[in-house]
Amino acid sequence: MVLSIIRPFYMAFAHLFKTTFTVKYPYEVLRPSERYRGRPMLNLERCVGCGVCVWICPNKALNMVKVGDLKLPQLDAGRCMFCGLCADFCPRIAMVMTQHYELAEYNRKSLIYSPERFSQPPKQFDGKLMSVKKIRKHFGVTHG
Amino acid sequence: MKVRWGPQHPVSGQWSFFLDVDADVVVGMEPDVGYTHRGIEKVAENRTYIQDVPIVERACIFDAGNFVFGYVEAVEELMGIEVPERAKFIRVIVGEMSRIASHLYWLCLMSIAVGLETMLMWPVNDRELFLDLLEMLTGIRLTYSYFIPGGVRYDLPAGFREETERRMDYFERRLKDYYKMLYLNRTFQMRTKDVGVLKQADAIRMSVVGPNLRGSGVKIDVRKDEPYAAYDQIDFTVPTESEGDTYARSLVRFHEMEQSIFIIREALKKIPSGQIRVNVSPSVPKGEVYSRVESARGELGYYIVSDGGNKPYRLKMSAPSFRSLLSLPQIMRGVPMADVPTLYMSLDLIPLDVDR
Amino acid sequence: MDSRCPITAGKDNEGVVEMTVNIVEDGVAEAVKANFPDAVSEAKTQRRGRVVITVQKDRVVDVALLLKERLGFDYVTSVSGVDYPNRNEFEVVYHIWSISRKILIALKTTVSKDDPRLQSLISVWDAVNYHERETHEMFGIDFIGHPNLTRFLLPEDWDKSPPFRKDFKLPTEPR
Amino acid sequence: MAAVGFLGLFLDFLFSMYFLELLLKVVVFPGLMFISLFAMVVIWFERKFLARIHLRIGPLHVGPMMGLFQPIADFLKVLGKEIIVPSNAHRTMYNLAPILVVTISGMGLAFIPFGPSPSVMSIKNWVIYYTPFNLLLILMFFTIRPLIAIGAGWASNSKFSTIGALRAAFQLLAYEVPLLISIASVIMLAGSFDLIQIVQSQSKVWFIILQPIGFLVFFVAMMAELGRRPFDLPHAEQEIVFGWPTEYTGIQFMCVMLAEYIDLCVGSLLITALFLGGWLGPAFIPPIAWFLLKSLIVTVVIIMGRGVFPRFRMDQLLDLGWTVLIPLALIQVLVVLALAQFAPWILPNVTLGG
Repeated sequence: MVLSIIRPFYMAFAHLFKTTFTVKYPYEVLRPSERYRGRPMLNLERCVGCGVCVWICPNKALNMVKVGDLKLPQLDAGRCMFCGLCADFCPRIAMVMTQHYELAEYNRKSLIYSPERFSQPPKQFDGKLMSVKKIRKHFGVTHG
Repeated sequence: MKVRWGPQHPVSGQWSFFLDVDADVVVGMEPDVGYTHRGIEKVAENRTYIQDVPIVERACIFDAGNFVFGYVEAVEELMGIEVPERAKFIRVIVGEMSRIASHLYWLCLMSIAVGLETMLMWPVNDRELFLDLLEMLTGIRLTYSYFIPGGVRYDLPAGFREETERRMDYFERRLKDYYKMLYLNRTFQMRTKDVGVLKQADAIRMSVVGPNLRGSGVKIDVRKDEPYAAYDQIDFTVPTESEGDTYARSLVRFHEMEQSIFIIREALKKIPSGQIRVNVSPSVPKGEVYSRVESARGELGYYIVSDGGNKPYRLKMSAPSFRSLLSLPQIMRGVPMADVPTLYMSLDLIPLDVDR
Repeated sequence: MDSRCPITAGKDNEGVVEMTVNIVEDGVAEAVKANFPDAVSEAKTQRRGRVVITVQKDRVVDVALLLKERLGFDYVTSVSGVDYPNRNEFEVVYHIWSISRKILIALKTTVSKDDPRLQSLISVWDAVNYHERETHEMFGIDFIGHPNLTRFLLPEDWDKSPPFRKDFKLPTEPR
Repeated sequence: MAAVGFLGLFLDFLFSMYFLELLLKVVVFPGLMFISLFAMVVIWFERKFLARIHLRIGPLHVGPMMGLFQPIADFLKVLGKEIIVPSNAHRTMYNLAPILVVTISGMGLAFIPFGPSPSVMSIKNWVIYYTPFNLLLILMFFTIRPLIAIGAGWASNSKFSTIGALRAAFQLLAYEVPLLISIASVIMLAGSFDLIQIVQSQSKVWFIILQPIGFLVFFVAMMAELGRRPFDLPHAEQEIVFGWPTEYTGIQFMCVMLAEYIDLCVGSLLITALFLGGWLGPAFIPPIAWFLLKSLIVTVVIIMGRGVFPRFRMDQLLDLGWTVLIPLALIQVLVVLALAQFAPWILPNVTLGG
């Protein structure tokens, strides 16, 4: 009985000096895995506007809009659930899933990716680790 | 005194209880569910079979692997196709990882219900091990959309086996820590032993599922009763406890995590090479099927009626938390109010899963 | 207690095994049919471990009692309703598992859409309680004898038709 | 003329060393500034320490030393919150309770001597107000707190507050008894209610060595009095949201939290003074520093309970109090009596039976 009272104290002490799990997120970036399905991206040169992606999308996140003389898919990122079916079903491999996951916007309209914006590749992660001092310098904030 | 427990309460989740409290003793309890009712069964009727894959797993994202598992098993039985052996083993691996992740999440909730924050943080951290592995394999951390009728979407990535072995070894050591910190903790035993006893006869009468049932001494596990995928080729044991109290249910889940590690190791050892997917036609023959899998919370049933089209005519999801919910008012009668969160968490009820 | 035939399934002689292994399932179907020859319109073995029985709606409780008391079906797994607008009727399916025999039985019955009332099985199996409440809510089927057939999953102010009926259309663009 | 005389007296008093010293004491050292600093450091330390046990980092950005000023930032944030009085609440009682609870908790601090110091007064001790019965007064302020809790819980007109208030009353009253009995053996050894006397009588050997059982009982009972995990039933977040202060917001909530940390300070100082030799120690650091150092270590152990134990249930808590702690405390009293009878040379100053 005494052991069952003292053992947790010992366990807690033993964990005091272990490495922490915390990732200081906006400053430290974890690279997603290679297969990570982030925001889909359209390859404008390959897309023929067949509409299979629109047909397969379970959430109706994609719809066709007219661009010039071609109909191209447009993404509503607010409805996308990153299942990747559009990329799987695309017959010309024009739709690919990128590793981009920082998709927050200030309003709903900015969530809509028109074909031009849809086809822009996301910025690359550098995944560098910054110290807190450097962060302050970089971001000019004291409170993260 | 009537106390409304939730939906704005530290441990209530997305539902509420109407508690009838006499001094400090709960004399009656009525769950008020439906805050997250999304009508997934109805939505699924309006989507094709392949589109339903991401839909059904959102019924319970903590255990998405097993929720899709049941669905694809049902659809494949309707289609009458046999999945390649390699896909079966990969499915078992994903299902067991999902089970471990779900049980770890439960462990957090259970420890926060008894008031031990340390054991809230450790399992959350170690859950990342498996979420990362699943991300490496499936591309997404929680809702994988990885199983499709006919097989799985991707093959095992390079280095997956070694990474899994490494993390399993670490996780086994962590499980020992958990056992020492929580299960052997005197105060935890005081809080959970002989609390919320669900007798064997009652458990069957109420038809509770999964670890709750096995904690009452009933040895029902779909993986053994009706082996699906590759579970018939792996010789694991089904942990049971006879007491039926909160501690027994907790212990069953702990031993299930150990068994899951064993199953993943065996599956990685026995996995054959070959195809991972067979091509299937989008439309499904007329008929009906009831498919069962053992999810982390217990038996999950899919009843699918097909009229021969490419959409299910009716999809009924018999969710595990919904079935265990019936026993909650029973075991909450006559306990002090301090045990309400403990009992609620001991059954591992997830409101998302109850409502669907 | 385990009355299952001890033959295990093999890969090369699946057809033969299929015939011998379903003895228990066939026996259950035969037993139900023999006891209620007029009420049971169909009793067949679907596959290994699955039996489907279709019963007239006024005899459901009797058949359920037989299943529970004599044949050992004690573990409720699911209660589902299915809407057939063409036939103007609902089908209510009780899936009951037998722990000792390891068989899942589907007890089916149909009710007319004009008079969707059915005897509740809560007197036989306690566990159908919430399942029947859900089916009542989603399909509008009244279970006679159910003690607490009140609002469960749907919001309190729901005034549209029961949502899982086929005539309830989902809005195409939910926001 | 009387007014002038009075004014003269008052001005004399105002510029006397006595008043300046009192002002210094109330505002700076054992008073406001010290207690605020103590609360800040302890809150920061608690968060960092628990975070390390949890394998987290804890507060990170505000101030030096990885977020030392985080409590200040939290305080400023809470300061900006609206004060909400629930409908049908008893407004007077509701608004009075946070002020009362922080005042009464702070009062206890006025009677704790902080060690010998060069002083203009006759008392060679750093204390705001000296009285030979200071231990009794401190305990009195401890005992008043459940009344405020009941008042605030009742006035809030909230179910969770009421349950929390009743729990607080149960717990605090039940644990007064072992607390007092275990103090009784200390008083018997020291022969005085005066904390200065008690500390002085430990100059040869600390009381924790003479009466380890009494120390254990006092420590556990004090943890329960302070409402620290595993005895934080009055606040049990998972069960009754936040106990009796559930409905408080903004600065009122801050008062309640501050009172809690003042209590923690007073409690650990008491444990140090009664059992750990107070300000006694080798002379390479000043006595006051010894006192604070020891009580900080006690605080750490008290805080650690939060990372180690789940919460008790009410019946188990009362069980522990009545069937384990009180008999143990009584045994300790008997042991002290027996020692005085048969081996008086162990005891520091034998006042029992001559």
